[in-house]
Amino acid sequence: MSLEVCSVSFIYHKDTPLETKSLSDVSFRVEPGEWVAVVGHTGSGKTTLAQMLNGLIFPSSGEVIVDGLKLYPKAPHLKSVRRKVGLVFQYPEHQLFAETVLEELMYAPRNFAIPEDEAMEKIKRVLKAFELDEGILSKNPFELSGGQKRKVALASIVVTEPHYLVLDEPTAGLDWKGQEALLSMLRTFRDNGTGVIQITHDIEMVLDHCDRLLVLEEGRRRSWGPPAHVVEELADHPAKGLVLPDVLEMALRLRRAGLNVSLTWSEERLIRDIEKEVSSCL
Amino acid sequence: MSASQGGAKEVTLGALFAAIVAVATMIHIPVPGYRVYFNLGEGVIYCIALLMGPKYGAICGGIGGAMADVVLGYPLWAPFTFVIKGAEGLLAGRFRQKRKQAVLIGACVMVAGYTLAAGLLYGWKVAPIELLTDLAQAGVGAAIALVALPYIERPVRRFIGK
Amino acid sequence: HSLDPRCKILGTMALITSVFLANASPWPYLVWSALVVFLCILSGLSLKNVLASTRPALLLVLFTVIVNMFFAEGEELIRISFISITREGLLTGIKMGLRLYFLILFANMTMMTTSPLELSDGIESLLSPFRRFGVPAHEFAMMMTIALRFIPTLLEETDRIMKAQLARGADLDSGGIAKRLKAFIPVLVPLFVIVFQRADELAVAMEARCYRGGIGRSRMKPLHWASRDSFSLVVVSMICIGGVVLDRWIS
Amino acid sequence: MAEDRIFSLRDIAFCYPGNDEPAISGITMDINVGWWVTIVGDNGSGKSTLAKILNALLIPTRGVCYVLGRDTRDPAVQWDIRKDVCMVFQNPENQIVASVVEEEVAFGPENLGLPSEDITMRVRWALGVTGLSEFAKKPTYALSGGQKQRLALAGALAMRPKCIVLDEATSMLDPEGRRELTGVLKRLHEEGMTVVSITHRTEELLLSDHVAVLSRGKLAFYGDLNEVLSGSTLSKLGIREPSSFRLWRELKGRGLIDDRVLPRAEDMAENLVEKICL
Repeated sequence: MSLEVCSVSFIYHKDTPLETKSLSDVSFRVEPGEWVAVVGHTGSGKTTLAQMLNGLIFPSSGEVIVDGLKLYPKAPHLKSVRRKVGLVFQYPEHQLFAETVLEELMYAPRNFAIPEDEAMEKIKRVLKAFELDEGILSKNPFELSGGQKRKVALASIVVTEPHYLVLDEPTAGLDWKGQEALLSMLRTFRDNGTGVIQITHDIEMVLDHCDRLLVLEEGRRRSWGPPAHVVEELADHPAKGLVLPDVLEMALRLRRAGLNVSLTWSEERLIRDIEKEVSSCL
Repeated sequence: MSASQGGAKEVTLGALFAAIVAVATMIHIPVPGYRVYFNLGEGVIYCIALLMGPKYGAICGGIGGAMADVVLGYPLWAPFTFVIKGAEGLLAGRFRQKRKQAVLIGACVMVAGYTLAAGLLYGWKVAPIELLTDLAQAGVGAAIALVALPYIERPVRRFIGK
Repeated sequence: HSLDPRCKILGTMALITSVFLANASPWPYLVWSALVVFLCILSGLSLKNVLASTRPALLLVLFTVIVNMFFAEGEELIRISFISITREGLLTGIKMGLRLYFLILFANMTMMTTSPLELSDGIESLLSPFRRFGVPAHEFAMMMTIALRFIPTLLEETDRIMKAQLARGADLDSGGIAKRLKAFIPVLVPLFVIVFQRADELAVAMEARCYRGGIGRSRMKPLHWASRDSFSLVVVSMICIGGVVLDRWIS
Repeated sequence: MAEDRIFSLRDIAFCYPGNDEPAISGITMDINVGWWVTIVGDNGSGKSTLAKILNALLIPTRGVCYVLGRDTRDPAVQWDIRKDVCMVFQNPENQIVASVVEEEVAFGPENLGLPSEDITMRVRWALGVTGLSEFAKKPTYALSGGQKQRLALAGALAMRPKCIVLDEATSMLDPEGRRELTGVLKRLHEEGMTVVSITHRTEELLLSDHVAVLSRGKLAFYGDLNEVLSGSTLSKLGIREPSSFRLWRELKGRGLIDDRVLPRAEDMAENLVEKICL
C-alpha cells in the first residue's frame, strides 16, 4: 500500500512548437500516514505532478501507481483511484456550486456511488473533524465566510475518506491563524493514517510538519528525504526560487563564517548554539 | 458610499459576460453515438439574459458569440452571429418574467436567424439542414439554461443587487 | 496591412456585398481572385497562409456544393437510384460554393491583417457618429477589448474547474445527453461566480485608474485616416462596382 | 495644513450597505509624504476597506479623509485624488484591462485624456522602471504572476502618482515574484514615493518606516518600526511575528548584536560574526 511515482516525465503540447518539458524523471513515494511536502518555484512542475497523482493527466513516460494500480488513460480503475486520492486545488472554494452545504458534501459520494446513509455517516464525521456545526448543512455555501467556505470545500473532498490527500497550496489566501488551523487539521489526518501530500512554495511552513520533503527545480528532483537531510543537501546551493527560513539562513551564514552551529530551523537551538560558540570564543 | 462614475461596472460586466459566452461556445459536448457536437454558448446566453435582462443579454450574445466565431476561425459568420445572438439575448431578456417563454422566444430567434443566414450564404437548399442542427442546439441551450439557472441564481444574487 | 482599420472594415463590407450581388456569371470570380492575389502581395501575407486559414470551412463549402447539387431540378446528368445530379444543380452547387469560399476568403484576410484591438478601435470610431442616437460606441469597444483579454483567462479557469470536479468524481464524458448536460452544472456555476467577482474587482481597479467612460479619453495610438486609406477604399469600391456591373452586363 | 502631509484621516468609519457592523471605525491617522507605512491585520480586519478609502474609491460613512488637503467626499476632487494616489490590488488577473502590455499601461493616462506623445513617453518610462520594457508588445496573459503584478504597478505609475497604495499586492505571488515587486517599490521609495502597503505578511514590515495594526476594524497600533521591533507589540495584538524578529530580540538582549542592525538574517549574521571575532 503506497502511492508511487516512478521516474515520471511530462511534456506539454507534445510535438508542437509549444512543446515544453514540465517534469523530467521525478520519483518519490508516499505511504499511508505519512506527510510529504513538495516544494518548488512557480513553473517547477509541482501542479502538473499533483494532477498526475489522481489521473487527471498522465505521464509522458514513467508511471504512477496507487496501491498497486497503475494509472493510464481510460483505465477501468480510474474512478476508484480518484476516490483513493483526494485532490484539493488551489482556492478550492472556487469549485463550490451546490445550493446547500449538504448537497455540496454529497456531490463526491454520489459520484463515487457511495450509498446515501453511509455517505451521511461520513459527512457527520467530516464535520466533526473540521469543527463545523451540523446546522451548516442547510446553509448556502456561498453565504458563508471566507474561512468557512474553504473548510466546506476541503470537506467536500475529504468526505469520501481518501487514502491519500493531495493539496495544492492549501494555505493560499489564509491569514496566520487560518494557516495554523489548517496545518493542525492535516496533522490529524496524517495521524489517522491518511497519506498527506502538500504542495507549496513556502519551505518554512512545512519543515516542522512534514515527514519527507521533495524539492523540485525546473521539473527535476533536486532533493528528496527527511527535512534535515534535504536542508543539508540544499545548504550550499539553495534551489531556485526557494526562500529558506530566517533561522536556517542565519545558521547557514554563521557556518560559512566558520562558526560551529548546527543546521537548524529552531530558534532555541540556534540561540543555544550561538551562546556555546560565544562562550568558547571568549 | 461608493464614488462610482462613468459606468465601469456596466462595462466590465458586459465584457465578462461576453467572454464567458465565447468560452462556453468553445466547449464542445459530443453527443454519444453521433458525430455531432453541441456547445454551451446558447445556454449561457439564456442564463445571462434571464438573470440580467435584455441589455446584458444582447451584449453577451452579440459580442461573445461573434468573438467565438472569430477565435474559432469563422470570421465571416461573426457579423451574422452578432445580429442573431444579440437579438436572441435581447428578446430572452425582454421576456424574462416568464422563463420558459423567454427561452422559447430566444430559441426561435436563433433558429430563424441562422436558417436565414444559411439560406443567404449556402443557398436555400441547405437551409433545412441548418434548421435541424439549430433546433437541436437551441434545445440543448434551453435545457441547460432552465436546469442550471436555479443553481446559478443564488450565489450571484449578492452581485446583482448592487 | 498598415491601412487604417476603418478602411479595412469598410472595404471588406463593400467586397462582401458585391460578392453577394454578383453571382450570375463566373467572370467576376476572376476579378475577385486577381484581387485576392493582389491584396496578398500588397499586405505581405503569403497566399498559402491565406488559403490555409480557410481550411476549417472547406468541409462546409464542399457540403454546400453537394447539397445544392442534389436538390435541384433540371436536365439529368447522372442518376444513382433515387439521387440524381442535374446540370443546373451542378452549376448552382459550384456557384454557391465558390461564392461562399470567396466570402470566407475576404473575411479571413481582413482578420489576418487586422489585430482585434485595431478592429475594436475601428468599430468604435465608425460607430461614434451614431452616438447621438444613443449608440454607446466607446462602451462597446471597451467591452470588446476586455472580453478579448479575458477569453484566455476564462478558458484556463474552465479547464481548472473541470479538473477540480473530475477529481471529485464527476463524469463529464459518459452517459446520455441529459446526463452530460447536467454534469456541466458544477462547472457552469463556479464559472459564473468567478465572472461576477471578476467584473466587480475589475470595475474597482478601473475606477482607481481614473476611468469614467469615454468622455475625455484619449488614445496612445489614435487612428489616422491617411490619403492612401481614401485611395484604397476608392479602388476597392470601384473594383466591387465593376464586378457587379460586369456580372449584370454579361447576364 | 502641512504641505508634507499626504493623508489625514479623522475618526473614520465605514459601513457596507446592508451590514450593521462597520468594517472599520474610529480610525484617526496621519501619513506624511515620503513615508512607507505598512498596515497589517488578519483577514476581515478591514484593511482593504481602509485602502479603498485612501483613494476615494470608498467614501467614509463617518469622519473625513483628507488627501493632500482635499476632502474625499467632494466629488469634484475625487478624480484628482485618484491621479495622485494609485492602487495595486491583490489579484493581478482582476486589474488588467488590455490584452497587450503597453496598451495596459496606457489605460490610465488615456483616461486622463493626455496627448498621445505624452502617453507613449509615460508608458515607456513606467515599463522601464518596472523592468518590463522587453514585454511591451507581448500579450498580458503570457506573463508570470510576478510580472503581471509589476505590470499592474506600471499601470499605476503611468499616472505619475505621489503615493502607491498596495492592497495585499504580494499575497498571491511566490517568493520570486514578491522579491521582484518589492525591489521596484524600494527604488521608488528611495526616490521619494510614498508607499502604503497592506499585507498580512509581517516580514514585509522591514521595508517600512511606520507600522499600523488593524484589529477588527480598529486601529490597534500606529507607530514607527523600531517601536514594533523592540516591544512585543505584534504578538500582544495576536499577530504572528517573523522568527527573525524574535531572534533579533534574543540576540540583542544578550548583547550579541548592535542596536542599529535590522532583524534580517543576513544583517544579523554579519554583525554577530564581526562581534565574536573582535
